Amino acid sequence: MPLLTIADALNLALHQEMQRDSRVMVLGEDVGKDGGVFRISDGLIEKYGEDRVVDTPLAESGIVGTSIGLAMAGMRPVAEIQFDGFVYPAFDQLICHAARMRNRSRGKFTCPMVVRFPYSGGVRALEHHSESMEVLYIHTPGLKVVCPSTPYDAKGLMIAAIRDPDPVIFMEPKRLYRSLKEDVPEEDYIVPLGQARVMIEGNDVTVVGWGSMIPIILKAQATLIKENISLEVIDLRTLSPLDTETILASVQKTGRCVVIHEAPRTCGLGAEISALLMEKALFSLKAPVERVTGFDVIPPLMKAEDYNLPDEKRLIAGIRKTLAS
Amino acid sequence: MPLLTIADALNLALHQEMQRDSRVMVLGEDVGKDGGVFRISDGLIEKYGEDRVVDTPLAESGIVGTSIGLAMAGMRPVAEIQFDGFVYPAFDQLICHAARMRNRSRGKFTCPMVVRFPYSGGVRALEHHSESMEVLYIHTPGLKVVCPSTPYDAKGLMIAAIRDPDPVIFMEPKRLYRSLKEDVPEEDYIVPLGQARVMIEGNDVTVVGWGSMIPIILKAQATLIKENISLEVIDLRTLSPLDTETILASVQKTGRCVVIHEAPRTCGLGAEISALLMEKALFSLKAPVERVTGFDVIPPLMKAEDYNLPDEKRLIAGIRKTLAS
Amino acid sequence: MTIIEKFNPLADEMFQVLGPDGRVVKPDLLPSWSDEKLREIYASMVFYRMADQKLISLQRQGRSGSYPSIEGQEAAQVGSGLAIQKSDFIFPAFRELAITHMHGVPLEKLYLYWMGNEWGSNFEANVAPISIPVGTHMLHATGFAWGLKMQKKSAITVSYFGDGATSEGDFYEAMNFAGVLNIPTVFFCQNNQWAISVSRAKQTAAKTLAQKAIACGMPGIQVDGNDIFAVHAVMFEAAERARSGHGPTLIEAVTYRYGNHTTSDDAGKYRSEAEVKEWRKRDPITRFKIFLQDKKLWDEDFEKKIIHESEGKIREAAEKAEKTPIPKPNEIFDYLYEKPTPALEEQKKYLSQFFPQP
Amino acid sequence: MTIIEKFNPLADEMFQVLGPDGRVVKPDLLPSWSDEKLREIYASMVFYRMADQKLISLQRQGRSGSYPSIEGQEAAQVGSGLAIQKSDFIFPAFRELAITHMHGVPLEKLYLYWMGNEWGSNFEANVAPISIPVGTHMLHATGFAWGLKMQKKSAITVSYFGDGATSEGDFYEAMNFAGVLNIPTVFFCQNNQWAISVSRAKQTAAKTLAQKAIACGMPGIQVDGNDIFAVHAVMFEAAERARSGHGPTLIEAVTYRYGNHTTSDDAGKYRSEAEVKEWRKRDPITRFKIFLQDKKLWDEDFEKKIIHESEGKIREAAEKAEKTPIPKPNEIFDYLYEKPTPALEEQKKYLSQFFPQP
Ligand SMILES: Cc1ncc(C[n+]2csc(CCOP(=O)(O)OP(=O)(O)O)c2C)c(N)n1
Ligand SMILES: Cc1ncc(C[n+]2csc(CCOP(=O)(O)OP(=O)(O)O)c2C)c(N)n1
Ligand SMILES: [Mg+2]
Ligand SMILES: [Mg+2]
Repeated sequence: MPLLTIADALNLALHQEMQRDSRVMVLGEDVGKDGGVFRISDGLIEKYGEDRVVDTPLAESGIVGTSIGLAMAGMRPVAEIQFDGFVYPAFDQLICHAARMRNRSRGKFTCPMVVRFPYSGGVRALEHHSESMEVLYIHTPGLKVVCPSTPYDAKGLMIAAIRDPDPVIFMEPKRLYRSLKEDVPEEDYIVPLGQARVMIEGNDVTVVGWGSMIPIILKAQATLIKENISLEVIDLRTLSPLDTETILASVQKTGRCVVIHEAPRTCGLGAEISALLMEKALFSLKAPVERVTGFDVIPPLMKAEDYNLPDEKRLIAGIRKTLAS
Repeated sequence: MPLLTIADALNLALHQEMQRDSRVMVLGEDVGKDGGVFRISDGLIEKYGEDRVVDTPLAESGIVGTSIGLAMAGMRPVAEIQFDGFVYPAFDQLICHAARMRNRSRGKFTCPMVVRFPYSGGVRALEHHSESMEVLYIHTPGLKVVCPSTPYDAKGLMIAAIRDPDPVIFMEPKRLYRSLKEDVPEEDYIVPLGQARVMIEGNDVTVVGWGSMIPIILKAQATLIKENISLEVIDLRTLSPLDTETILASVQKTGRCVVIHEAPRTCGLGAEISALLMEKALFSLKAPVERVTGFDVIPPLMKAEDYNLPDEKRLIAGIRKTLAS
Repeated sequence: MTIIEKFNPLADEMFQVLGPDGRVVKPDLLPSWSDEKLREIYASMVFYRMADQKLISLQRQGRSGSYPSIEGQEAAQVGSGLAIQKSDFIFPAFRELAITHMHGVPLEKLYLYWMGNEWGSNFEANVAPISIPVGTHMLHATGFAWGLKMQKKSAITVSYFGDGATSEGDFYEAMNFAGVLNIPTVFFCQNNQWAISVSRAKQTAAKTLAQKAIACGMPGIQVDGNDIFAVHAVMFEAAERARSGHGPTLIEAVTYRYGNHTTSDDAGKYRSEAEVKEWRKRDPITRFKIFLQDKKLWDEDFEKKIIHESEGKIREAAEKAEKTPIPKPNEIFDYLYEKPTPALEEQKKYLSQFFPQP
Repeated sequence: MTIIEKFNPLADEMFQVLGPDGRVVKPDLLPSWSDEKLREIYASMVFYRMADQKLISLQRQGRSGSYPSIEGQEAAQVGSGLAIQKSDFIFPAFRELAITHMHGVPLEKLYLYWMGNEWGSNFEANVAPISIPVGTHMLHATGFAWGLKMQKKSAITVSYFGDGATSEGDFYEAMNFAGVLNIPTVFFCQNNQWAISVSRAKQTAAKTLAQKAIACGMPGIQVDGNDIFAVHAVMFEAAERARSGHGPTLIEAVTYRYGNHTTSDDAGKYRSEAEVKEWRKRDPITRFKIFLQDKKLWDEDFEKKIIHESEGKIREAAEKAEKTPIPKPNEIFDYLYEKPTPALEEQKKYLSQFFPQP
């Protein structure tokens, strides 16, 4: 099994799916010769040609809107939006059409399509290049939202997303693209959508995160285990639909929960998880569910970026807080 | 004091602010001769002329984008988007620019502007005309979000929003536009942004809502008081920034809380309120905070609309549930 | 393939075959339709005007939701519909009763839709669901046609939209994608002079909407939208251009909306009766009737017969639509995804407490 | 007011005064600039090329974030900047180092911005903040100019953007609003042939970008963007048209990006060195230098002097920018609203635990 980065794993998934299914197309800005600004689509145009790997005009609504049409016609478009902060021009097409076509037509038309983009801060990028606005998509009925944190999951989730019969928002933690490697099977496999993964079992506090926050959780876990504080680490992997069952089972065991995310705090996914635990596990809770999050601010430019990003220190403080009550 | 509907009160506020401040402009689709499809801008064009009351081309991003420029130049644009479901084409301008101009330029440029639109279901309208997606705006740092439920507040909040130095999303509960009347002062007054209102004091359960849900809460209150169940009713009025203090004070008293909203359940504002209470009032809670919400579905067309909309029955069931535990 | 290529959208001309008075302006461009076909086409326009009227009265009686009337736009829709093939795909906006029915959607489905039932959008025909957000669906038509091209199918797509829709950025992006990717699609704009209360002149400084095609390097043509022959000829060419790999075309069909924007609107607030009257003189049905009269293909009996037949069909469609049971509570959850999510299953169960299903 | 009105954007011409070889093509259109002014202008172009290079090397040394070079586009920016007034407002995209500085933003501010500090966008000059989302800020320029018009001010606005930006719906909406509302603004497109790896030809089927103006009923003109005289003449006319109430203009300045898209990009992946070489033959600075040489206004000493002076200014600006303290934690909360919300105050307090402020 080759050792791959997340970027490699995504690239491999795209190659394999384009190979397997001639309906799969890749389109977006600079996805062709350039292979995408993060090289996720590297080599595709050379292999599958300009017809199936398309450098579109610079227009995100156009990219998503035509992908909807392609999907309705029976193709399997994988649209790339170049950065998290540039999905918004396409938001109308996502919420009004991609998410609704099946329901609107009572199943006559569907939108099996993937909209993938890099998200997350921590790479010292320009304004609009460091966002984490997953809630916009999670709160939109009719979309699915996926966010891998490991090369293995990246490949398996991408393949699952491409084969999914419904529109999938695929958020790629850009700061992890090349920061870790792991063995990734050559063969074709899927990681089913909607299933969280208990990465590490533990007894004292459940920590829920996804994407770019996972390495931070793992660091905190390694730090705290030395103090005999044992964390149960859950990587959500799919943000919508949410795997409530896995979270619940864990918190029923540990009685404590911290959710960590980069997104703005107010109305973040952390709030939903807290509310769910309130409803379904209040009497198992030994302490309030703690949220360690980005602030309700605009992602600062690089000099001040770190102020906003949740880190190990803040996570550990949050964990200690739940342990103190 | 004249008896006015919410529609009248909003219209009056616009008239008075245009009269008072020549920087105020009203722009949007059909806001001129037609007076807006709900007649909220009725009479403005006759009084203040075509220069200040502008029927724009049919382009929401254009409406909001030029409003940003107008605001930066020192005008006070009040932009109308015709329906809740048509704000999305302008979402990019809202999140990337209106919400960020002050922060981006460290205060050199600001966007004192109002984007107002009717929201809510219950009027048997077409697809995309019955939405309640306030979370999109609440979760966007840099925006304020306002939602009145009474004629008095409608006028006072609108005046406050127009005079606010920052961009305000003003959501008008369309199904209440003409359904209730109340005395509204002729004079100029504001209802400050960021302050919830305890509409009715009570002891047993705090019910938090806003906009279109308020009459339903009031009905439930009247029903339950006959059983000696006393509700404390909070109308949020401003959804961002949230008046956490008022909610907290009430729940510390009652120990029980139900939040009701039309918006999809997952990651709705109800989740945030529940999470806040988890964090700040867990040990005052006698029962889990209950959410009575729209489902995670696409607002159904009119024949099936009522299935989705929270009503008195569902609210009372939610209240009883918190009382049972 | 000559009309479109010869046309200069900047020359302020409008392509016409049958004048407003019913006299033929360009006899060489008349289609070689049989007398029977001509009479059928006339009958269909009358039928659509009546079917439209029916929905307006159903709405007035509280039996339908608000509805956007097509009265005045029959030739634009029927003329263009006659020029395409059943295997082609139509992407309507919302003011498209005639073309959607003509392309295979049963009338009762369309009535059901306006009555507020999603099953009214479950079309068997090659017609996309009605699209309410103005200007957005031309991107779908472009993408769909792109898909057809990828699949080497010979079908094309046609999107229908209004003058107001041409102000949306999505319209421009759709044309631009279609142009640069050489997509087999036709942009069919029904310029009915009004976008609710906003006149064509307030929508854009461009003299014609047809000239907007120039921005995307494709041909644009303005055609008399109340002239069924002209519309047919232009649409036929545009469709053939698309089908034969020559790319997209923008057609601006100049027509008029006689009625209110929808049944919720009062056009009296923003436009004069005189204007409406002026346009009624160029009525597409009257014009075609005069043409038929001149050919001795029309008489009062014929008119009575088609009115009678139409009434029957329309009554039947309305009855069918009204008899359709309202959706069950479960349905609001069941079509979001192929398989409902756990949260949706939970919510469905919760709702069943309040609306027990039989 | 003759160049723009006489220009036909469909005729495939490009307005030019000074040929690529430095010879004057249209002597009657040369501005009446003094020798001193001509030399100053030359010096400024050299200065900008050096200031640009400096940022690239700062980035390479890890002292700045990624940066989009303007090399090759100096005449487009300087030429247009010379044609407007200090009271006019500039709305830049991101590749506008020269024009923003020229219009009054100190170089150290611009450096500070690219080093990732928001204070680098706190401009005193009549320049809007750098706008990263492609194609979006032309709406602001349009709205701002609309506001100026409402206030009966004589200033105008100019938006700068690239060829890629013309594919965004917002670009079209901005032009359409400007056209129909007769807004005093100029759309200045620097067509540098590439949008990252996407060539101009893949962006649109329109032969010129200038012709896109036709969609919105306004004039569009293609100008040699490497010819400072041509750019100046066209911009001057467009600005005067706007100022005198004649409405907006779209200018397509044909130029080239010699460097990578940004310092994070590798242009070698998608375009040939031969292409770059071809464009270097039409270099705006060399061309202007030849013109000066012919007038005996340039010699090696002059060149050395301006390089020396520029180096000093650039070094100083870089030092100032690098010495600027990094923002304090509080700052990320303090500029969202005029007054921070209670939640922001709480979050600020929480953060101070982790980053104690002096
Ligand atoms: C994106 C969007 N904005 C606003 C509306 C509200 N609206 C419905 S129809 C209409 C006018 C449409 O005008 P036009 O495109 O000319 O079509 P017509 O109604 O004349 O057929 C408007 C503004 C909408 N449906 N979608
Ligand atoms: C809305 C949006 N989409 C994508 C990007 C990423 N991006 C940055 S610059 C660029 C290309 C811009 O090309 P052009 O408009 O020609 O300007 P140039 O870079 O050539 O000056 C892209 C795609 C962005 N910044 N904004
Ligand atoms: Mg119209
Ligand atoms: Mg470019």
